[in-house]
Amino acid sequence: MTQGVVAEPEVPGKIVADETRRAERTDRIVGHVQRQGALAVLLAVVIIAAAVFPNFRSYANTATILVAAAPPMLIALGMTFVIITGGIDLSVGSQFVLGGVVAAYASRWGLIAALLAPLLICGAIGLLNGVLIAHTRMAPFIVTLAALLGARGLMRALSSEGSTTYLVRSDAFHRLGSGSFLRIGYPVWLVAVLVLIGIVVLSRTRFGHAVYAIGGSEDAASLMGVAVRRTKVWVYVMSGVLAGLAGAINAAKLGSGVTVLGTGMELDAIAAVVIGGTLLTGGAGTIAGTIAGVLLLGVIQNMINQVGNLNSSYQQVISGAFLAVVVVAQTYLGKLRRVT
Amino acid sequence: MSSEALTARAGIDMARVRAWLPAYGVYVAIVLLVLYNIFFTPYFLTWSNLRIQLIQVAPIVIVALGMALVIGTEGIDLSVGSVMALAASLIPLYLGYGVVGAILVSLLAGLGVGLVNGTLVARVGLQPIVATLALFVGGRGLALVISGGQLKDVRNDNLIFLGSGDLFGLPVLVWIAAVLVLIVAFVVRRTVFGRRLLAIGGNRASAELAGLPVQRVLIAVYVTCSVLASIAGLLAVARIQSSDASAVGLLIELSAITAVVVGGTPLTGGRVRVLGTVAGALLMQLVVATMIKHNLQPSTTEMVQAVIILIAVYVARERKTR
Amino acid sequence: EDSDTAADSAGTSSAGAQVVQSAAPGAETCTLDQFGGSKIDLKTAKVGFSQSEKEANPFRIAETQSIKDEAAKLGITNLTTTNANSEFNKQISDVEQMIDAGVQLLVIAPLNSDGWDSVFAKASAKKIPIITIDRQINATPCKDYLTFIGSDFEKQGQRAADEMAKALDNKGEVAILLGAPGNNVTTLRTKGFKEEIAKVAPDIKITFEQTGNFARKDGQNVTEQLLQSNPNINGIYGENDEMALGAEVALKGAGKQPGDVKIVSVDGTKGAVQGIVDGWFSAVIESNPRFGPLAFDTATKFFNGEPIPSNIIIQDRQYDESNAKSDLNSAY
Amino acid sequence: MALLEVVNVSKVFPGVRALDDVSFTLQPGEVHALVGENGAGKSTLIKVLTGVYQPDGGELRYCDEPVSFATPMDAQRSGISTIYQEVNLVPLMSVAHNLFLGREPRNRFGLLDENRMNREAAEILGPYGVTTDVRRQLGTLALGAQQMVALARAVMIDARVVIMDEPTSSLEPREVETLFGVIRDLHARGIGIIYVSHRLDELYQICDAVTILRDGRLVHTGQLAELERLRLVSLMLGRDASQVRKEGATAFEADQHEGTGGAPVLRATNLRSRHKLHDISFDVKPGEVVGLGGLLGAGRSETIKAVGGAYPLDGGEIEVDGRHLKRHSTVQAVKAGIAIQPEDRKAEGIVAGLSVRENIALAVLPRMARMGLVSDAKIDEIVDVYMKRLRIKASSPHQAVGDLSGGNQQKVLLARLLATQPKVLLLDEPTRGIDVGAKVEVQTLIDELAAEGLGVVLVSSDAEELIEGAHRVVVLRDGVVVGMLTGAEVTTEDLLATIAAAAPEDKDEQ
Ligand SMILES: Nc1ncnc2c1ncn2[C@@H]1O[C@H](COP(=O)(O)OP(=O)(O)OP(=O)(O)O)[C@@H](O)[C@H]1O
Ligand SMILES: Nc1ncnc2c1ncn2[C@@H]1O[C@H](COP(=O)(O)OP(=O)(O)OP(=O)(O)O)[C@@H](O)[C@H]1O
Ligand SMILES: [Mg+2]
Ligand SMILES: [Mg+2]
Repeated sequence: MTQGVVAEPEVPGKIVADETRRAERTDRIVGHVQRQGALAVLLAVVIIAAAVFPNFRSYANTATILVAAAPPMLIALGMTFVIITGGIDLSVGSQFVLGGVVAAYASRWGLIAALLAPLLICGAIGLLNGVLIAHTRMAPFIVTLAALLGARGLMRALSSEGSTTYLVRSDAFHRLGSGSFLRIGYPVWLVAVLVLIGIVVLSRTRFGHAVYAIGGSEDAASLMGVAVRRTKVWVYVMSGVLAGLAGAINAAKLGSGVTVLGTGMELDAIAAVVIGGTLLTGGAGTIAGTIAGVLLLGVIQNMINQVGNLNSSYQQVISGAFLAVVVVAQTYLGKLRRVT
Repeated sequence: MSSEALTARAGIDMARVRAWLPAYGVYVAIVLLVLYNIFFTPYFLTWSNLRIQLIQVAPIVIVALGMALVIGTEGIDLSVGSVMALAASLIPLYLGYGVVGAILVSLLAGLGVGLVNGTLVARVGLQPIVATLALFVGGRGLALVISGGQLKDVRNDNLIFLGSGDLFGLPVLVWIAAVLVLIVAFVVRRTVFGRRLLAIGGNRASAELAGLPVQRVLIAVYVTCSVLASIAGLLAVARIQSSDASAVGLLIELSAITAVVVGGTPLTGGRVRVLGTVAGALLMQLVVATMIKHNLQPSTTEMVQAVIILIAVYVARERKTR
Repeated sequence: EDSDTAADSAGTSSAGAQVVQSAAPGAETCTLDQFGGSKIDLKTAKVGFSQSEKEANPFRIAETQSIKDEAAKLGITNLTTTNANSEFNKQISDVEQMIDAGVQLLVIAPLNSDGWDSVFAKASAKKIPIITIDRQINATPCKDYLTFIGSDFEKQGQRAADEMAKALDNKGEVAILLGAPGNNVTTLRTKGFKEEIAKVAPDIKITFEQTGNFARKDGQNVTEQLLQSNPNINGIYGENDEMALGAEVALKGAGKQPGDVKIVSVDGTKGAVQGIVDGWFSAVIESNPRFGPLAFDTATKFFNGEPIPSNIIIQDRQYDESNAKSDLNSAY
Repeated sequence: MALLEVVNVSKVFPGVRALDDVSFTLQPGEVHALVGENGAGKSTLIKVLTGVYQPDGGELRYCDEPVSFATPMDAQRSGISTIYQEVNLVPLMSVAHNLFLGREPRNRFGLLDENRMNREAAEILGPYGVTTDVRRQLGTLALGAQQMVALARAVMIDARVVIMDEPTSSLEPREVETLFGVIRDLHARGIGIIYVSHRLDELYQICDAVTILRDGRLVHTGQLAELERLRLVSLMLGRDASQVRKEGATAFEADQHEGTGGAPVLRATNLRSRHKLHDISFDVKPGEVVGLGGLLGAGRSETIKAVGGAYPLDGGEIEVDGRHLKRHSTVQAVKAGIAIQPEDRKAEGIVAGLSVRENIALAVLPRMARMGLVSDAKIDEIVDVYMKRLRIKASSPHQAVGDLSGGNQQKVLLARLLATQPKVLLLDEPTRGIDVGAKVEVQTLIDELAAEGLGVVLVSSDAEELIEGAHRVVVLRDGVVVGMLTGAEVTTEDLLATIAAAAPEDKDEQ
């Protein structure tokens, strides 16, 4: 690596000495708080829930929350990558259902087929999304909105307008969804592994940094030689594949390719990612935050159920209010950082 | 004439078509679809059929108008469907005080939601999609709480007239939508508010430095959007002659956004095409109507819609020289 | 002015209580011993009820209310209810969470017939009896779940077909307003109707089938389109009352008179029965949502050691010109 | 042997022929100046050279081989490295990540070696005078430092050609020296350099050859030493040498160093903002141009924005014409008669998607309207006035501002400020990145406006501009007023002395 051996400037002083070290330190501390904001809120909510609802504390309940959070977690993982590039993927909910139906159908040919088929089909939809977005510069919102319709149509076409529910025929595949290790379901372990890989990819590979750079400034990234299009295409493929996988795991757990699923899942995933501190405008965000976001939504739901007897309408009102409070809190933490 | 001149002229024509398509592609698509229907759909070319299509598209157009304004500021409003439900749920409660009273109350509800959305976006600084997501979830819940979760029949003749009456040979609903379209088009083109809205969508930082009341304009835009949605909500009640908080406006945010974008308004803000939005809504309505008339399965309808959205947006996309 | 609210009559009045069809002799039964559970006292027991869809239409309102009312009547203090808001995955985790929280009896109104494997695994480990109401679950009774209480949806479709055939004198063109796609109710009510029509009135042609998503608004929209493209339609079969009521509004809007197009629908809500009185509807097949008494009665018997049939099919009434006026109050 | 060559290249944008049959040759080890007015096509030529744009005609040759670059990456891989006109880095990423983006050091598992990257980044940046924590977000650095990072990044790779599009427009004199050190070193190693700048002094200091573009056409190419300054300017502007009297220096009237009397039109007292501004006070009298001097990062932009209501204050007072501003907001400031021209034209100034007309009328819409309804006639009137007065070159008032050249964008922005009929003008780097001709016009305009009785606050990194343009200069350092030059003190020597006197040691603890 050549680093032009350069003449020392005449005055070897600091050119960028504009801020005191103290200011930098506060900056970093507040930055930490902000980045961990979702985690902090999650902890607070968990502590409150554990104090108020005795049932909440049980190992079984925790395991149930985690298993239920597994598919949303996979979807939100892909969504995190997409949103960091400054994009959005509305098609994940449909792809999730499609993935489940395809997996259940393909399970007649065994475990491998049941896993591969949804990944391939949803990967292909992701590829289509990515190519359209990266190469024709159509807005991600609208491309993936079309994909939402398309994937749902495809799912309905495959299941005679949704009326046929394919049952899972492979025991191995079924176990993947229903088995457990240390009393915690396999899906949770699988998700844990994928999340770890995701974290490494995002923070420790060139691809991950390209993702951040594109979201930070697409033009700059392209001028700096980042393969913008290729990276974008991959990000949408990943999102599709993860949504398909989430669908497959869900099908394995349920034992069938249920067709009446997935409405609104994309919005939940987006909410989780944003609560986790990722900017919808792209360029910044973490997977750890997303995990906290998904769990937060899961815990809120669990708390509402613990109350019991709550009319479904009130449940929605509370979810909405909670969402607003969490996001506003997040934003104020973020502002604190900018002003300091 | 030399062949060079010929190709030059063809080149210019292509360039012109290319510049023209994004703005008018959606109208071409409507014409094509209408032509198809005239030849292949029985009873398409009748007044009563056209009437039905206009009536059905009216609520989407009204919601899409507000959505177009919000999108013009580089925002998005997911809560419109919930606002419709909220407005709808209030109508039967206040119908006892007369139609006007009930309508006012439901418009007030829209105003309230708009204020919340606008404040979250403009003052708190939330990203629009998240700010409105909260009311998307909670708003419908609130509507259900208000209505006790029940569908209520509405038997008020004045209100029903709004939904199914005629005025000078056109449905009242269509008149209302048309008037709102004209007002919004006028506001965008001719008023200080409209120009400011576009500037904020184009570059918020510079609008702020130029001394524009950015927060006030943004709040006003979200309020307008919500109030338009509540108008759509109360018209929906008038039309189905019952108030059903669980069904009114379900998924309309996606239809509205689709109409706006298919109509050529970019999601990046700074531009609003009002007539394009109307055309976009009409196009999607015709697509669905065509599918229903030919008795096609929902799966087919959905896939065809997807393809049409993609084509429309592909044609209308911003082309940068490169 | 509003119509009177449904809540007055829902569940509370004894009018319209569910009646069990006489079981076929030799049908399968299940006892506490067979199931392997232990006897508990319902009054002090923890009971969970999982509702599938929002309480936003008369059927769901009456159903949840009936469960709550009956529990209150029996003095069951420890009832937990959840609502999945039509999200299947949420219903699964709702039920799993109730199991974790230690419920001893589960009443479930399932959103979907398949996909309950993980719930059964959890419930059977703890020997928690599950009573599914209104929709059947595809699994083994007395093992995965205790029993099913509900209507025969296919039969409802058949009865609607019979009524339609009667109303049309066995000939004409009929449109179906389908329920939400992918829903078993939709599938069965469609199947029953089509097969029966083909059998009893082959001259009736089904020329149009579009989904109205069980919603009044969609029923209206679709019917409006239908009236434009198929002006010769003679009958409309609504797979629930809501869509049929939407169709009624559409017919009025198109300037039709009551009886020009015959409407037959399934559910038995007040609005639809009123429709018969007004002459727009020809017949309404009931689908009775008042599951509370029967469900808890079954549970009591079960814990007392009595044999429980594995399929408890209720008798659905039907409304037509002859009884609409008099029975209007027993509609929900 | 030529290193890089373009032969008869053309590039057409809708409505503009940005490059018309331009040829250009770069020799190894040559520093080649590329000059021309705003909109002459310099940036476009560079973008054609580096694969951002595909030429509509002509040929590109690299090391005597015909080439075509599909993307900037292709060009980079072949050894053509570029610093684009606008700092093109990713503000949200760390300094080190920006430096290494796309070529990060990896460990044996193929994962990024963050520690090594940070260490190397610090080493590489040292010689450029950037001594900040390399883990800091790039966006929090001053523009000059960002430019240095971009420079370091461009030189880091094994480049054979380095292209710099106005690298010094946001640099301090000291930083410019550092840059020249780097250029001389590259020159010695036989690397070809294309250097775009509007600052003629710099060109004569370090460039060997020169190519002049005008309106997308090549007007001259040759050795720079053989070309007198006056001749160069006249070629650039396409005007007679006799017409071009002033050489490089500013267009300000030189003898204006005595202050004007009267009550201050703007008075800022004890402006405070955490970490940035500490008790800043100054005033401006009608007809006076007050300069804000200081190094990059001294807080000049913040001061200006704070006065304009666009930067949060923890304390302090602002008075316009003796009237105290009650609420601290841009709306109030504009109402009171303050107009602010931000430093970053693209991000905070123009609304690129709107037309020239809309941009000019933007801040005064209520005055152009009756009962909320805009009157096009009234708008056309003022647009016409200001387009003429500022000599804005646009194909029509309806052209999108984003398609204009930098100088004209700046003029549109000034027109918008003037349309509000302000009492005080706050100008942050008003001549940054605009060509000699436009610069002269803008400077003359500032003089005229002051003469008309406006109070002007002028921020400029160009010492000459500050000295000649301002009646008084307030010198800032680290957000503190460290000196005030008035009357005869307003000289370059005094300015530098004041800046230097406030050495860092003097005031470490606040
Ligand atoms: N993407 C584009 N679309 C349309 N016109 C453009 C585009 N880029 C540049 N132009 C036009 O091409 C001409 C040349 O622009 P260019 O940016 O090359 O000028 P320049 O010499 O770099 O000017 P400056 O000194 O202001 O940077 C200008 O008239 C400009 O308006
Ligand atoms: N957009 C920004 N976001 C965060 N910090 C900023 C931003 N702009 C400037 N700063 C910080 O504020 C400090 C002062 O800014 P700036 O360099 O603009 O001051 P200045 O004295 O006006 O210099 P100049 O105008 O000559 O560039 C810089 O060191 C930088 O760290
Ligand atoms: Mg340039
Ligand atoms: Mg500055």
